[in-house]
Amino acid sequence: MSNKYIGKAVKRVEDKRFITGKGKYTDDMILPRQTYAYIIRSPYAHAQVKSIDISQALATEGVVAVFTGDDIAQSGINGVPAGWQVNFKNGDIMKEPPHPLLVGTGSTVKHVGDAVAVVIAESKEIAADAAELVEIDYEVFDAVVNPVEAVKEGAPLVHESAPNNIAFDWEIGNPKAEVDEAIANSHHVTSLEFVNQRMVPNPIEPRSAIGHYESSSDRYTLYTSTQNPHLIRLLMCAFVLGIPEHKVRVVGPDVGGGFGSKIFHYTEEALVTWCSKQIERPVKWTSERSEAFITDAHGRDHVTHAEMGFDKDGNVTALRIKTFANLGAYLSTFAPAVPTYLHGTLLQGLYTTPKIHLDMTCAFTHTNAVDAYRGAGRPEATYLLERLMDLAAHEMGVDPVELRLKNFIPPFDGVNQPGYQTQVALQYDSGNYHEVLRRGVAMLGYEEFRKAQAEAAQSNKLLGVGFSTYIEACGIAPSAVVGALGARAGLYEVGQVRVQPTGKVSVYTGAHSHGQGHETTFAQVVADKLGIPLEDVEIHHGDTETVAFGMGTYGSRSLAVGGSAIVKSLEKIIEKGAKIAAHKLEANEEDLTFADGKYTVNGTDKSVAFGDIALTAYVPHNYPAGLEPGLDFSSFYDPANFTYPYGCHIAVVEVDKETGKVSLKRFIAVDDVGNVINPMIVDGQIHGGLAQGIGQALLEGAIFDENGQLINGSYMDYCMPRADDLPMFELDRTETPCPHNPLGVKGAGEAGCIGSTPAVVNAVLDALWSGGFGHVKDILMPTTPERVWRAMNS
Amino acid sequence: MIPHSFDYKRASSVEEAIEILQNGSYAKVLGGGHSLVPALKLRLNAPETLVDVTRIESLKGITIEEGTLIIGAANTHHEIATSAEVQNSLSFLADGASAIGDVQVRNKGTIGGSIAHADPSADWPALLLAANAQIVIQGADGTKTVAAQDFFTGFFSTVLEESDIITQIRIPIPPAGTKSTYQKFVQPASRFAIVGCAAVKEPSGTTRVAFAGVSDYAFRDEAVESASSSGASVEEAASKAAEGVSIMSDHYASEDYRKHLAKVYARRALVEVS
Amino acid sequence: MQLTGSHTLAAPIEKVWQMLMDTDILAKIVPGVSRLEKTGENEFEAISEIKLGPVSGKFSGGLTLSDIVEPSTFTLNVSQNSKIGNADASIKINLLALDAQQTEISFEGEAKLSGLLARTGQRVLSGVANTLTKQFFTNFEEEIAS
Amino acid sequence: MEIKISVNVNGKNYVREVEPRTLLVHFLRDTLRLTGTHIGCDTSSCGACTIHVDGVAVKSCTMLAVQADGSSITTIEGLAQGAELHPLQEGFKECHGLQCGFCTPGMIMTAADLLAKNPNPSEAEIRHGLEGNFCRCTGYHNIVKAVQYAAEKMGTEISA
Repeated sequence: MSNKYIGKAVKRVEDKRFITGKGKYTDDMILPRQTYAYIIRSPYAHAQVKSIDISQALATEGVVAVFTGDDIAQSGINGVPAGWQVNFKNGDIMKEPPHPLLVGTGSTVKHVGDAVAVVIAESKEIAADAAELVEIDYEVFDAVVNPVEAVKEGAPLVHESAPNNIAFDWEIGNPKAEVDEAIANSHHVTSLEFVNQRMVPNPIEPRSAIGHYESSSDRYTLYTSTQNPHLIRLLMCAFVLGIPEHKVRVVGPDVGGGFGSKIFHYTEEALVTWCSKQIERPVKWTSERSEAFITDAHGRDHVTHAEMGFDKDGNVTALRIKTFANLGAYLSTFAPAVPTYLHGTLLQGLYTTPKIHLDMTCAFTHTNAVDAYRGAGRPEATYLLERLMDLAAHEMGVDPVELRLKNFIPPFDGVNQPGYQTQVALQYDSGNYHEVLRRGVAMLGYEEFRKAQAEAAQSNKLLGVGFSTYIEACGIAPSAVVGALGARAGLYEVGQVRVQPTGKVSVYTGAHSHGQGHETTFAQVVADKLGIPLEDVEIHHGDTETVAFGMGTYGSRSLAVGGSAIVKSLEKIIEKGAKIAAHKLEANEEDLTFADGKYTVNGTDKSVAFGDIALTAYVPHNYPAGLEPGLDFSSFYDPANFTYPYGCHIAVVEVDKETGKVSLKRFIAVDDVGNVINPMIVDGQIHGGLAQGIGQALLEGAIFDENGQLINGSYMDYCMPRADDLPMFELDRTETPCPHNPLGVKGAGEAGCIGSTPAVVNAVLDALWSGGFGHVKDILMPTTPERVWRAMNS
Repeated sequence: MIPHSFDYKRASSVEEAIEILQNGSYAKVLGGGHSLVPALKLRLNAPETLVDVTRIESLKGITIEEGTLIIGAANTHHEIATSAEVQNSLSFLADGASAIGDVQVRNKGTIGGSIAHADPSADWPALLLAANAQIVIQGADGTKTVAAQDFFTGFFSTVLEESDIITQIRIPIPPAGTKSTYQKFVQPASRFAIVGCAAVKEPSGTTRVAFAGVSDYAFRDEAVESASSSGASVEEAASKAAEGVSIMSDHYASEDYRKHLAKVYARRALVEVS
Repeated sequence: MQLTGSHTLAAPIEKVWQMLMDTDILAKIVPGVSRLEKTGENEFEAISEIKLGPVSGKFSGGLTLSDIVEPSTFTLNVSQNSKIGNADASIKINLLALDAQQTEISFEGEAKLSGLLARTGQRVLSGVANTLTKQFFTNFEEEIAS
Repeated sequence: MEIKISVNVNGKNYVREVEPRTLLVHFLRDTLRLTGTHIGCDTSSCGACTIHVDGVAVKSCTMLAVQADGSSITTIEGLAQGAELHPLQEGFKECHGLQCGFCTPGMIMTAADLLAKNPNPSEAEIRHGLEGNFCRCTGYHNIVKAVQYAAEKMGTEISA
């Protein structure tokens, strides 16, 4: 079978609507009789709501309703739970105080932005004006924002039910004593204390939700800018509002970016749904940007002390880590999984480290919830390993490339050689780690670079190169495995393929595209597998009413899991089609071959086209006995393992010695994401990930003051990469197929964001080291000009 | 993103604008709106009336008369950046104008609006100080001309009275051979200056150096100027920058770092004009 | 936001102290305060209006004096609320007689901002602090001179 | 108190009564239902709302609808000539210059202003010209290529 589309840079079919301004995002919709919600939020991080006076607001013309937490509590609603349960080391149950939709009188708000009341009005102007008339009296308490401070004796408590603000603690790896011993016996130990700062995901579309209750049918529709409509429906119905699922439709229409922050079930989704029932009118809430900063879940926020031991030949002997992870004020949907199973399990990296131990403490603080942000846990693991690698090379006076090559796991394909069993639970699928680094180094022109660097070291513009190699666990994941680890949902995916009578194909996937191009990539797979034109395939996603079920898009899982589900259905279609073809061709099924859109009797020119089969399936006048009409299959695909993309990222920076300003000069990325269906889209995913990873290294980071105020909560203060902060990226790839899914794909969405951050920071340090500042071990991210300048002048 | 309610009045002449401003309600002059409208959207301000002056013909145009460059207050940054008159007579003003904000801001924001607003980190105040500009103000009591040096009085503060309108900025065209520059260290999020240093050096040696972003308001740095004018080395003159002024600090640039940058940027600017 | 400053006033320490303890005068010299009404022993209700560049906000709340040691020190606690954010400040004020006619007044404290002001105003906060400090001393000098 | 304004949007005249406080972007989205112009921030920073007013790119979130009275406005919906895409629209598709599509209309409108002023920009000029627009998806690499594609195509069309 020849592939017409797979592996080709097919232009995206979804682009037409976006480039002509006809995309349909949640806030673009205005439903008949729609009302507008304005949510009143706490200006304090920790305070008791003493009283709320809504009388003036209620009396305002055009105000439809005002609700407070007392109203919500009266209807028996507890709040939003986490979607994952990770228990304490000693077996105690995770502390999981629910996140109330609105904080009622007498209760305490737990972060700036915690919702206290909602004003619903005929227009957004009236809602905003009336919101100012709601009088709320608070008693303000001390707050705690840092996870290390939070778990100290006497710190202000976020939840009374969580002593010392510990949600849970956790460990993974080899027995601690073994690791301690290996560290103690090491020839050299590189140790580093560092912070993986808090990131604000900042999709450019702010979140929006419209709840629409229709009393005529007693049904609800929720339109929401989400990455996974089915999970929202499941959580909202079963755990929050107690509505039967078949009465609820959740639609995630066009979504303007997510990067993790739109995976989670947010209180506002349940709130507008609930409010809509109360007033029997649609209720729309759209976040403003300054509101998004204090309500969207943030990412990262680890404080870590790590030690890596080496023998006298430079082989890694052990890795010992103590990390405090900040989970914010409430447990968001994936929050418990991110610092644990998505992070601790990646600490093997690409290295043969024989002894690893991570001790993790997960803390509540008076800040926004912290949850998955592009990469989710894996960037934290990679940052830790790769910073230690470059620092160790510097300390031991060896080349950072050589040190990595020496310690890499040898190549294995997962078929002829077994998968690689790590010290931290995972079994890698396949990889040739040496190759990506060798290619990257060749693209860099390493020797010439070091010459140029030596020359630059005499000037005011220092040059530095930083290396990073990474592996990630994607395509989550086997349901049984994640279930054992505490997930409260399965992590399979659903793919339905409906062949229409004329041979056109409608595909329904539980994956959700918010920029990833599923409508194109999935169609490429379907078109090639069925041998039909791309235009004859349409991909549907994002609507619980049309898609049987789904787990949404995150963790670079869509193609590996969602695509595989579609392939399973395609196999069923082709198999059933063969029965019909055999009947039509008067041949045995076993003697048929399906290729290029037709069934052919082996060794003859007798064939029947797929379109004919489709028509016959729906007009079964002359049809195999006992076979059901129709050609429509649905499959649930539950993967056998995670997939493991990996790669090598190299950054070249210039540091202005006078100002400390870092300019990114080059960025090289050699990634292996398994087989590639659409190289254009894969490159685009890598580009975007790189920009976000580079943003973390150079520009971004949420800053909370000690009172819990986010002091850079607007685009005037929170720095993100703009076009002129970045160079053109230099990309290459290797393709090592994933051995355990039918497409051989591994996932590309997060890769760029995982490897790039340490590459850039390593490059900044390398520049400083070359300029005579060899004593500098770390610079806090983002490496702002002032921080770099201070490091040079410390 | 919803401002409080206000009245909107579009003035067709400066006189009409002044009359509206005098009628007693809390009124704000609306130029390009790129300082005011963001504040209104966040409800950080709630004027009762906005007086739009951008369609007053007399506030437009860029001309040269008798050795003076005259810029109407309602000209946008983009119009100034691309004006042949400005580029040919005082190119650093064009460079400075094109370093403001971003393309869209430059297309809409006006010089009059910017200097009336007197943001400590805005570029125009420093540029006009170094250019020795005069600001023409029309008010209830007639027209007056104020030197840039006297115009900016403090943090977001100017000599403007509540019913004053800036009509023109008048800049003497310096003698041939004068060199000028604007060097800006930009805050990557806001695009405002962390440090902006405008420098003009005339053939006689007379040097004017002004800073944006460093202190509570833009200022001429007389210590640097006198050192430079009297023939001190660039290094030595630059080392005197930003001494004795109160220095701003924020999460992006602390007080001592900003002071250090002022010296670096003073040197870079002086190198350009020497 | 840290608030510190010191200034020498041309008045004897007793006079400076008296002025600081006089509600009417305090209302005049604290920048932005438009009204100060006594609600209890060393407790006042304060209304203020801050106009700084693009920002203009009306605030209201309480003002209390504590830890009073005549004539050398007291603490000024200000709690002001508005729709764009709240400010809570605690400022320790010290007086030192330099000679019979000159008094050094210094203060040290912290203001906590919340809400939109805290979130969007960082770029100019130090300027606000400097400016309010300057205004305070200028107002004080004017009041002494009057 | 509402004020009557008249504007030409994408070649069509509209007369509407608006509150003075109505932002131009809200007027376009809510009143005229042209939802291709997006809102991404509240500090005039992100550029998602960029449109052309009287031929130049402006942020429609930082302009009042009343300020646009008498103006000619072009939004993303009005950029194509009938079925024929504008070279920038084509470039964004050909070069994969968009992913989620949310910043795209503003990005295209800004790029159109750039190419009107500078038909043959360098890479650095393109990057500088887009400094008022955030894209969180693409890393800008393919956006730069899309603008280069359009510049080349428009150049060829002019010389042809």
